[in-house]
Amino acid sequence: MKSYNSSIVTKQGLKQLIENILAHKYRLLAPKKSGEQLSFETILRAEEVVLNQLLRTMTTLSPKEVFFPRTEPVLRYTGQEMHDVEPPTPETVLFGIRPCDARGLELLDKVFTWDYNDKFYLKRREATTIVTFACSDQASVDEHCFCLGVGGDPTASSGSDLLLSTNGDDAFLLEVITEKGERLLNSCKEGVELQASDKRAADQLEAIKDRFVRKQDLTEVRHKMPEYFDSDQLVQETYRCLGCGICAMSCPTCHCFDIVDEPKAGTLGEGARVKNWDACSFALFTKHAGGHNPRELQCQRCRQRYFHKLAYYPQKFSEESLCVGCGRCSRSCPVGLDIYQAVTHVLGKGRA
Amino acid sequence: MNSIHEVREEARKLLEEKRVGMVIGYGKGKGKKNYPIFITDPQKVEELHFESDCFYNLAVYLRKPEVCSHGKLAIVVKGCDARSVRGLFSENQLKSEEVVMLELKCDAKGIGRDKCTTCRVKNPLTPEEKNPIDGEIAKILAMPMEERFRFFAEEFKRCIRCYACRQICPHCFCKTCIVEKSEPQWISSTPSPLGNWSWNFTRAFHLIGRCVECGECARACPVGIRLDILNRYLAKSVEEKYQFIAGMDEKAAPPLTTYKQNDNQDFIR
Amino acid sequence: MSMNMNMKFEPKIMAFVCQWCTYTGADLAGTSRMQYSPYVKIIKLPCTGRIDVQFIVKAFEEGADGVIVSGCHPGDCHYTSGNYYARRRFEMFHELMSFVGVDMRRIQFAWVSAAEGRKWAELVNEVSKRVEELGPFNVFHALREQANELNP
Amino acid sequence: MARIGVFICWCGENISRTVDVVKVAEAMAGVPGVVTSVEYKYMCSDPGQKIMKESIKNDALDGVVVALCSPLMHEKTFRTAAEEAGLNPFLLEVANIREHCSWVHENKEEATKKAIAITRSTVERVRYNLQLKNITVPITARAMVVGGGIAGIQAALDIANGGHEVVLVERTPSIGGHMAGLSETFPTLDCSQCILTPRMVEVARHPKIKLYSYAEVESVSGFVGNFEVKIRKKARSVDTSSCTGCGICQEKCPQKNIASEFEEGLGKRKAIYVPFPQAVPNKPVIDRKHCLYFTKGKCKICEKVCGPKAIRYEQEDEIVEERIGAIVLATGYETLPATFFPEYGGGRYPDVITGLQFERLASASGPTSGELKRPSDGRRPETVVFLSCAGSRDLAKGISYCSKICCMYVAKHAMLYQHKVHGGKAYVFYMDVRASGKNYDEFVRRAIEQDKAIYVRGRVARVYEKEIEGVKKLVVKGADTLLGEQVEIVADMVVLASAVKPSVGAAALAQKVGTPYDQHHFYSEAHPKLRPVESNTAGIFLAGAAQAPKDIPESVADASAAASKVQILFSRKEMERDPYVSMVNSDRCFGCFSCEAVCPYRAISRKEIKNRSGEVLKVVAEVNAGLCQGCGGCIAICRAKACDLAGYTDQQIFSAIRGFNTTSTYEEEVVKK
Repeated sequence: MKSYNSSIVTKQGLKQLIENILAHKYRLLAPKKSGEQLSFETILRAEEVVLNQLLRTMTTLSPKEVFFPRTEPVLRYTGQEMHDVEPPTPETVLFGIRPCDARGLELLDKVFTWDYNDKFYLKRREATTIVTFACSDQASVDEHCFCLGVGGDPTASSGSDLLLSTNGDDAFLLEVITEKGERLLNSCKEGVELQASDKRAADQLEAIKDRFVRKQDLTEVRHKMPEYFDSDQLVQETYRCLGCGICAMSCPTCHCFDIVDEPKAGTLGEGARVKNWDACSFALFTKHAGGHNPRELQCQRCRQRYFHKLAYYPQKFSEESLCVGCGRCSRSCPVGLDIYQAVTHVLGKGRA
Repeated sequence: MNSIHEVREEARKLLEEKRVGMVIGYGKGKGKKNYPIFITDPQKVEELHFESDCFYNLAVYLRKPEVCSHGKLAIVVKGCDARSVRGLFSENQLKSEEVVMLELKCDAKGIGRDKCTTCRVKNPLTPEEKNPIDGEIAKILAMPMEERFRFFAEEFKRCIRCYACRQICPHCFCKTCIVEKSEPQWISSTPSPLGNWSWNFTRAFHLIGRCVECGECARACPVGIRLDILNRYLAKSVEEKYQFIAGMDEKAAPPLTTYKQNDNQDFIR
Repeated sequence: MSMNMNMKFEPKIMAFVCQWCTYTGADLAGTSRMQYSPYVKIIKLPCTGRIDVQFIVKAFEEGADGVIVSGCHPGDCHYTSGNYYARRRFEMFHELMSFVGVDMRRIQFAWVSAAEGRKWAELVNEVSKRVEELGPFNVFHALREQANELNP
Repeated sequence: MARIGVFICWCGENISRTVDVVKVAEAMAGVPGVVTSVEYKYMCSDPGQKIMKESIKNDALDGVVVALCSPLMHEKTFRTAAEEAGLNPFLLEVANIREHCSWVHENKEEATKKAIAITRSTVERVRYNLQLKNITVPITARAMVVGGGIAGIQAALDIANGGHEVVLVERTPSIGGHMAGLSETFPTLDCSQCILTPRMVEVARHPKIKLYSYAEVESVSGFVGNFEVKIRKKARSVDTSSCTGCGICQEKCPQKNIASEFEEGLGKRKAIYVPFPQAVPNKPVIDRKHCLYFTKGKCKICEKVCGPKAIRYEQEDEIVEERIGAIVLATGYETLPATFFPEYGGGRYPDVITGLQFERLASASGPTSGELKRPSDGRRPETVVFLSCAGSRDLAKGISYCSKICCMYVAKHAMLYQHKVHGGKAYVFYMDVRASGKNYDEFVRRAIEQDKAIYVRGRVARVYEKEIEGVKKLVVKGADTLLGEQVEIVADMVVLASAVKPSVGAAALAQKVGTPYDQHHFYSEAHPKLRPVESNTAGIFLAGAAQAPKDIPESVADASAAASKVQILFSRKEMERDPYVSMVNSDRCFGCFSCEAVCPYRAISRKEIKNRSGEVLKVVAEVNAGLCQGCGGCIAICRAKACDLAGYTDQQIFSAIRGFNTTSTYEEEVVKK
């Protein structure tokens, strides 16, 4: 890792940078409004990137989809023959993700490499340069955000190749974090006015911290979690869970998938084995072929998700929890479930 | 019942006299949005709460095994939820003697969306006569066929198959959904444009004559698919064609499980 | 759908028919040597009451450009009431299909009795001609193509 | 991997003329899982079947597709052959490439392509065919005959004499039907009652026959061999077990001016009455509409005079249930009333009567003791005009058919008239004379030649009344089409041979038992030539004029035929049925019971699923395979796809759809070659 290297870039300069990225035939993905949602879409024209919007609103779904799509084939078959599938890996710039999302990718890296190197994920990771936007805007942090409580930081650079943050009204601070980031910047900085700076996004951290409603630290929770495995309180907290998969599907780190064979419509004997997103909150997730379901009740399934995030993953991989505190699950939950609130309630550390 | 106070009083009595094992209602965190609560202790009925943004259709909880294990249940219902409960009675999912409905008038301010502007059961006991004109439906009907197709195909394409629409719907009570059935797999479980079309089409079809237009599916959908328009349109058709409104009369047979010899057949050659 | 540059469009039309009336009616058209369009292919079912709307959706998923559903006239059902239930189901299916923008000229419901070989032949010709004129069901085929592209 | 054999038939030139069967065979040979694909000139011939049978054995096939004519022709043939070769017959499917392909298309390339698609789809389907076994159902060897006319009596006696129990249900207070009211019968002129009443008595005495008179079928459920019938015994207001049939009640009843149904309105009866002296059972019934006690609350004379105290005013309709294995419908006919013919003065002039009324006038037991008298004034009719085809073959009257019996009975009436009124004149207006039975034409000739009946070919335009010398006469105006002139006959009486139609309620009964009927409400036979006394519903048989107009010998022949069909059915303890029945996966079922609502056979019941400690976990649907007829309505309505239909499973249909819509490039290449 290179020591930091920051510059100030104007709004116009940033736009130029985006145009250059497009001109260099990178596939550019950035948050874009589709319907009422903000989601990562392929950008064809620079003006499709609305900076104000992406600074203020978090995408409904996380950017994990860029690396771990909701569906992708892992092999194809024609009659009796099977063929390997190579994931399409165009050189990609993923623009405008949040520091929590970037951190989520680092957590996912461990999952997809610990015993088997998942080429689909890894090749996409390799081909993608990540330009993160720190949560430096007044409206970047909302009442669901709690990255600080799970070891995150709204200005953190880990997982990013380039880090953007606001710098006054019409300018941004651009930090080069990795060589990959530097390569991108070097190849695309033509006509972009960069003014060297000694500032860092992290300088704003203290000010941003004040905007957080949820400041409870959950990092130590993993040691306590096992005591609460059979807790009635936890059952109470999650009683209203209906078992949809919104939390898992919008989560930047949930990574369970189902493998199904999809016959190719309109053909016989052709098809693909595909990997589809799955969720531990689905009733069928653990249902055995014989009909037994070890997680018979919805609160057990909900508990699984919480424990996986806050206890099992830290035990297995690191001291970090698998939750990055982006708040997407509680923002989208149709019955207002909230991992932060549930855990803080149960552990008696106070209310949100 | 006229006020939440009466509901609380009734709930307390029901619990104290052990006539029900659990009361399902709305609660409220400090300064927070409301959310479903489940009360078994008569001392806690004060937690019951009701105001105009209590949009949840609590009837969905009546089919959860952990809720049902409490024996007889009492449930706080608005007009649309009461329709759901009656619908569940009519489809043999609940016995009417096992559920006490605590009905409340709903003024539905602030919930937004067409769900409430077209609602006709704000007062659960005296439904209004006619469905108000539905602008969203009119907008679709004004489109030429191909445009309509594209509109819905684009809506459905976004579907990520989280199945929140299904899970939040009191009437999607199949233990295993058709999409989870293989051999044959009528509907692909992969979130792709084709399977998504069939899935959303089929769900709408399965709700014909059963949907109570509570709009929860559209509210729950994380990618904002306008499922409510489909369901409201079908409910309107069912009413026009078969003079049937789902969940109004628990004794009435759902329209697709019955027939009249002189049913319309203009569309049949 | 099968179409290529030099070939004329040959629509794929699937017919779901009941075995007592329409299937036998189609047999009668055969024994009477009535000539009709070759694009319609029959799947025999016991009764129109057996016909799930899933069959029709699946037919389109697999590339059909049109669908015929046919069975006994009201009152003639071998099972007394299967076609009455089917009639309601298809009426609502019709409602939903047209609301989501499927051109209902591609789907024809008909009553064809065992004695109506002529009507069967006419029905097949009429639907074939209509679907030929409408052309391939491109909006739907596009969904399939997109799905297949997604999983190349 | 499947091992499927495909056998394609040329059907001589019938298929091969427009379908290139060699190409079809070649295309199928390339389909995964198809281990043999051959064509043969006549697959249904013995050598053809042998090819298939040997292949089943030698190639160890586990699925067979025969591509040939309609399955209605040869499915059975090939399934039997497959079974002989050791393959479960239900693993064989027919691809219909003749009726649905070669015979309806001219272009060989198109027809070949379609034949390939049909066969391919069938191959895809057969992969998922299940090994099925016919279902056996027990048979209750007990018949119900509905209708106690001559057809019902004959059927009941034949079945009972064959050793099986019979339940005979008659709507009126007595059996006997129309035949009991006839005077004499053609072509022998023997007395109707003389030949019928011994049969009626035999019914009454027969130990195997249980007679419900004054009763109607309330409902029928179940299926062949296992019907559950509910019979409504209408309240007779008389306890038939204590009543001795002495007749004193009838004698003393003060209500005496009620038109007698048995006398076709020409005679009177009391409010408590036995319809006719030879009635079976010979027990009275109170007509509550006319009884003074029931209408005015006073009288009770019958109760007072009844020695054995058998009067029961408080009696109510009673529903009895019977388990029945087969049903014979012999509900007979009625004729159009005179009032149906205002142009002939029917209903306006009392001397315009129907053929059945004439039977009563001519009957020795009738209201005039067999003397011919005009209903209006009791005078002997010197001139009588008989109109045949009154209503029959008359589209304006809504009746397209010939009532069949009229030509003969009109001749009989003319004869009887001549025998009773010597020197009287009998005119017969006719369209055609249809007398095609044994000794029938001779009988008509006798009426014309010996008894001098005057036959006028033509139709009558109208009949009107005219007073001549103080006597009201009927003027009949018509045309003699043979002479081409108008005729006008001044008559004393006009007899209408009015059209025969099914009894009132025939259609309602057909709906109760679930059997089809035609536009005129005559019951439909399963096949007009080969199965004339069977209905399309298994276990329901037809006899007599309920199926079409019939005379007595035909009705009796029908009845015996139906009885023999019943006895064939009863000759086995159980019968085999094809196995196409619905089945429920109770794991997927969540008990909405939509299936129960749409099942036409009440074949769905509710089953409780319990855990080991006996708690009910859920209630699910269960199919009674005996009741299920395999329509599949339950499956289409089931959202969870918890039920499925053996022989037509979702998986089979799914695969057939996929098979149809897919043409592999290989197959396309074969066609192009």
